[in-house]
Amino acid sequence: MLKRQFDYEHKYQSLKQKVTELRDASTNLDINLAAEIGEMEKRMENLRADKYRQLTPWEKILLIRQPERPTTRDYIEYLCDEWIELHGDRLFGEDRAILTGIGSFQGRPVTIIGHQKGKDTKDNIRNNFGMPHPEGYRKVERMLLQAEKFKRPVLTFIDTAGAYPGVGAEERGQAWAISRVLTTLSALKVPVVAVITGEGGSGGALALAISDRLIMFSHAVFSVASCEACASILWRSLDKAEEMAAALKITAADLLQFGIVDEIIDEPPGGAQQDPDAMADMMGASIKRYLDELLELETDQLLELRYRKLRNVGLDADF
Amino acid sequence: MLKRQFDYEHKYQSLKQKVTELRDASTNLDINLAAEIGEMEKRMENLRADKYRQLTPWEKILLIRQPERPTTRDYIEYLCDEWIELHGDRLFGEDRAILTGIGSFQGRPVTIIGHQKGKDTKDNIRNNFGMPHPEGYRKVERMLLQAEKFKRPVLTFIDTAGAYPGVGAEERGQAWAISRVLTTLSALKVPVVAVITGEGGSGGALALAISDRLIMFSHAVFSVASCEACASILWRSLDKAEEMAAALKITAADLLQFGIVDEIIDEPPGGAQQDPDAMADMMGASIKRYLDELLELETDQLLELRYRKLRNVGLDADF
Amino acid sequence: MSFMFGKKKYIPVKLPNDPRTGVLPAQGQSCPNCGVWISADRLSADKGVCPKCNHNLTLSAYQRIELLSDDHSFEEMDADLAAGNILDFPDYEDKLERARQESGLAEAIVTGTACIGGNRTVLAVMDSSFMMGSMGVAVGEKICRAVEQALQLELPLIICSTSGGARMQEGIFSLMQMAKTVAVLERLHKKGLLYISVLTHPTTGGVLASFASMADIIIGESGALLGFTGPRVIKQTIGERLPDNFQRAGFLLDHGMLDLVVERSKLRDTLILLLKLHQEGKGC
Amino acid sequence: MSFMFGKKKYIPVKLPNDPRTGVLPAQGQSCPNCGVWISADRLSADKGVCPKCNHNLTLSAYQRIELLSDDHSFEEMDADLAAGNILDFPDYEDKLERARQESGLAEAIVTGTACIGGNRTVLAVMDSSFMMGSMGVAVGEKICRAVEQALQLELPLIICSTSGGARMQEGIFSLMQMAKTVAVLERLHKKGLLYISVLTHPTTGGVLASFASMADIIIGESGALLGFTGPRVIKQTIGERLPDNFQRAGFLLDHGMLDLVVERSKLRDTLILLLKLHQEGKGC
Ligand SMILES: [Zn+2]
Ligand SMILES: [Zn+2]
Repeated sequence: MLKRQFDYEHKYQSLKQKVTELRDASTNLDINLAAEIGEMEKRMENLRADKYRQLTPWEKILLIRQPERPTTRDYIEYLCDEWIELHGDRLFGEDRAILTGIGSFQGRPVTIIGHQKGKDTKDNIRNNFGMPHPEGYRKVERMLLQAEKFKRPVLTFIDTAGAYPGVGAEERGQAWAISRVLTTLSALKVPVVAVITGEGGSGGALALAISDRLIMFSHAVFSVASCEACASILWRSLDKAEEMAAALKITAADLLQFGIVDEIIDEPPGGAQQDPDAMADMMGASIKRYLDELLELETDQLLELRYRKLRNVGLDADF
Repeated sequence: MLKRQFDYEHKYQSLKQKVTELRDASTNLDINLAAEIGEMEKRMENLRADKYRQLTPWEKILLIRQPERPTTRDYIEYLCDEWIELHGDRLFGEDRAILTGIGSFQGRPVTIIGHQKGKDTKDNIRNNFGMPHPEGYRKVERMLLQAEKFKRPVLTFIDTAGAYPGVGAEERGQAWAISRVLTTLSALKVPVVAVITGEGGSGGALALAISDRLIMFSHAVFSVASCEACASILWRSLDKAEEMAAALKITAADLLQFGIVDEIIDEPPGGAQQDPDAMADMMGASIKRYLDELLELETDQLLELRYRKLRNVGLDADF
Repeated sequence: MSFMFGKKKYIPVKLPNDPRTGVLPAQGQSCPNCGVWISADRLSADKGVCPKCNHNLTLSAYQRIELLSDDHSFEEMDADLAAGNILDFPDYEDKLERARQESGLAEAIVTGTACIGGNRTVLAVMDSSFMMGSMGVAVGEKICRAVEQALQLELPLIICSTSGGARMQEGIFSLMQMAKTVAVLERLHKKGLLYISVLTHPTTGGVLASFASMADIIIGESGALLGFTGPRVIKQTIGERLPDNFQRAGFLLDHGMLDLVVERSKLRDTLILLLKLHQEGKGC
Repeated sequence: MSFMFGKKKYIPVKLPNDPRTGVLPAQGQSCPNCGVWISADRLSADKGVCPKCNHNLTLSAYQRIELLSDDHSFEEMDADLAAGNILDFPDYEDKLERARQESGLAEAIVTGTACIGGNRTVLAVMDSSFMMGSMGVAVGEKICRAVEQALQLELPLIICSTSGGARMQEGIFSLMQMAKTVAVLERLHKKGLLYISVLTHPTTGGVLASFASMADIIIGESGALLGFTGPRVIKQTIGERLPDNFQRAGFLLDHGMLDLVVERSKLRDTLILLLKLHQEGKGC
């Protein structure tokens, strides 16, 4: 049976609570177990850290889908001194599954684009669970061209199960909208730094991931399609999603090895949700470093490097 | 009471029929009235020609709204050796109120864009009576950019009561769609020749009329808004539409005098509907002459001239 | 050509005692939305926003300039550039004269340079008390000159629109302003300069279908009616039932046409933030 | 890198006796739409269109090349460029081997130069008999080389797609082909060269969301199913009732996504006309 929830952290916290209770009880009874309990706690913490170091790809997927996971908006608000959200594709609608705006990042104006999941059910319905429609991608397109006009670097945050698979999305040309964003990003005349903070699901994620530098959180994944879909299509069994998650090589470590990702930002035990501010700080430092590098380049050089990166992806792999 | 139909031609043809009957009857009776009847016919024809030379603006409006009036498709098929219609805005829909495609005009590939009214009720419903939605203007935008890419001159044919005033049109940004076409045409790097063949109604017509050369059929009109609307808004009386048609100065002669139109193509008595081929021939000759001139220009020069034309419109008028 | 360049003169903007500010009467007025009586002082303090229902009362151009710009920073351009009766349209001169008397303006738009939170800008503001803010040759020309000023000084441009559409009395010349204004704006765009369009109640017709919708950032003032065709005409011609909130700023935001809907009280701060995020230090 | 450049060799295209043409069996077959039996001769003569119901039967890449191009004009490129098991994905080698045996192709696409009505073009045709026409590294690479060939020779490019989407067995590398193909196509576009995309049944997923929809002119073969997400998945995940004709070529035309829907019998002539209208005399 396929595991559907990653409840390790919850169980760990209960256990920890029990240890605390034990400490309190022993103190009340005037029985000094401080040394033993201290040892126990140290050991627990080490085991927890080990657990998170050894998460399976499927456990990572379950972890990053948890609603406590920080969203794009959380990171933007932490990273930017000031920022303003801008809306709309000027064509059909406003898609709240993608957040766009302009922020001041380390004193430098940047265009910011990211998938936006909800924090609760109501929020998630409003944001369509972070699964964009074509109008979301067309808003992105508009914001990218504006970033180019004003010579603003672009930051993107990727966290989506994928583009929305619905009737309206097909009617309004989901495929057309995505291919345009891919095209525009491939030749955009300003630096683009992308961060996969959670789920990187298929073309809907890729559309925001074309960049000069790609950063990935250590528990984030980036996959050609959902492991569930791949398992049911290739292996005719949804229950094999866990096995598929391993076969597809979707983790940050895999992608770093493949040369697709440039840097991994380590998440604390329990994941980014345990310390969003620390994650944002580390991410901010990386982004700053990359922007400083990229802004040194001439536009032609920047474009040629990005083009080479895209053109040669996978070509030096051994096959 | 406002005249709603221009039935002169119909009545004239009845009268002519009666003269023919008279001739037949007299011949059968062996009474030779040939000379008298010939005189009568000549006089009738002169009076008809006078009538059409002196049409009031309102009569022109009624004349050009007649369903027998040739449409953009008729002219394209006559003017082009070969042509292919292309569809769609790649965003939302296909709007058959605007026809677009590529044709071979005098051996030269051209992009062709025009309002398309229907020939009958069914056709008119399909074409929404030639009143475009935003997707029509966005299709135009797409075709214009493609013309620029392939360095193809653009021909436009204007014949619309206006952009469609409906809920969906507003929801999808009619104003936004029109302003983009105006902008794109104002700076398009290929020659644009426009022909007002019938109704030039407000912004929905203007969107196809921004050009290097503007040709106008002699009974066509080009108006800031429908005379009916202007009369009811300014004079609170729909019945004053006829008077309004005169006050607004909407005829080809007015616009030539204002310097907005470059050339008038004379329609035969009865209007373009009496001899579409002749109209197409004359129009084709003018278009060719203008394209030959415009293709001589450097792109910068072309754009500067078009810009000056737009920038200075009305400024040397005496007021 | 017979346009007169207005001498660039400093126009001290006062609110609302200056007779030129027009719309907010010195005696106060009832809110057209909820009916509550608002005193003149209150109106002035709240920038014409009803303290009870938050409805935005109409502002004159100068009132809005005062609302948005730093004190005494506005320098008007082309103040006396005005329309003539280009078509000899019946009664147009009388109408113009009446509009001038009532509004204290030469035309339906006021243009100039202004500082907004210390950012120098070119600022153009339409005034609906002048023939419903309709766009004729003079309005189009003033827009174009404002854009050209922004181009020349390399300043951001802000246009606050309110308009019933084309000035029908100027016929085809009025229509052509749509093309003329976007053509000059395209030059601004190609030069990489910022243009923010602020759409206020109501903005319709040829103004919305030209310069007002061709901006980098489009802000709708909350509650404003914005559309190509007015709702009455749509209802009449089509007989369709109109959706709730149809053509209101929030509706347009949901339909992807606006970047932001902003309450009047936050408009200045929003502009300041946007200018700051776009500017590389063109202070005043 | 370990790709092998295929020697540019002339491949004589035969229809349908060549074993490499695969799909139309020598014995004839029943129409999958109306069930009528169609003889092999008839199938060949009608280019795989059912004489009774006009249904388009699946064509192999070589069959479509023969359908579209002038006799013996096709010169294949990169014929033996093939995928490897880049992720060590379970059973992928076996699957590839089986696909090669069954289709007679090294990969799911055939690329080369061809004359079409006397117009020289670069022509790429996908083949759904090879792992559903899925796009992995080799398909992406062959597309890119075809585009680069068009760039170098300044020729128009025609790509006929049929694809179930990404080659899942190549994981993230498969996904990246979307970006890679559009990046190189953008160079074609900037150089002002023509690219016509012909979408045939079925074209979905990553192929449609990348190179297949980034063309100057997009033609749908009549009746083809075209979409980002397949209809089965949409129905399952969403539980929405699907509109009639959903995702069929005609549906997409009505929704503005296609320039043209063309019947197979008219496809060649349509391409010839389009090439003629775009070309300045690059004959064969
Ligand atoms: Zn109130
Ligand atoms: Zn059949």
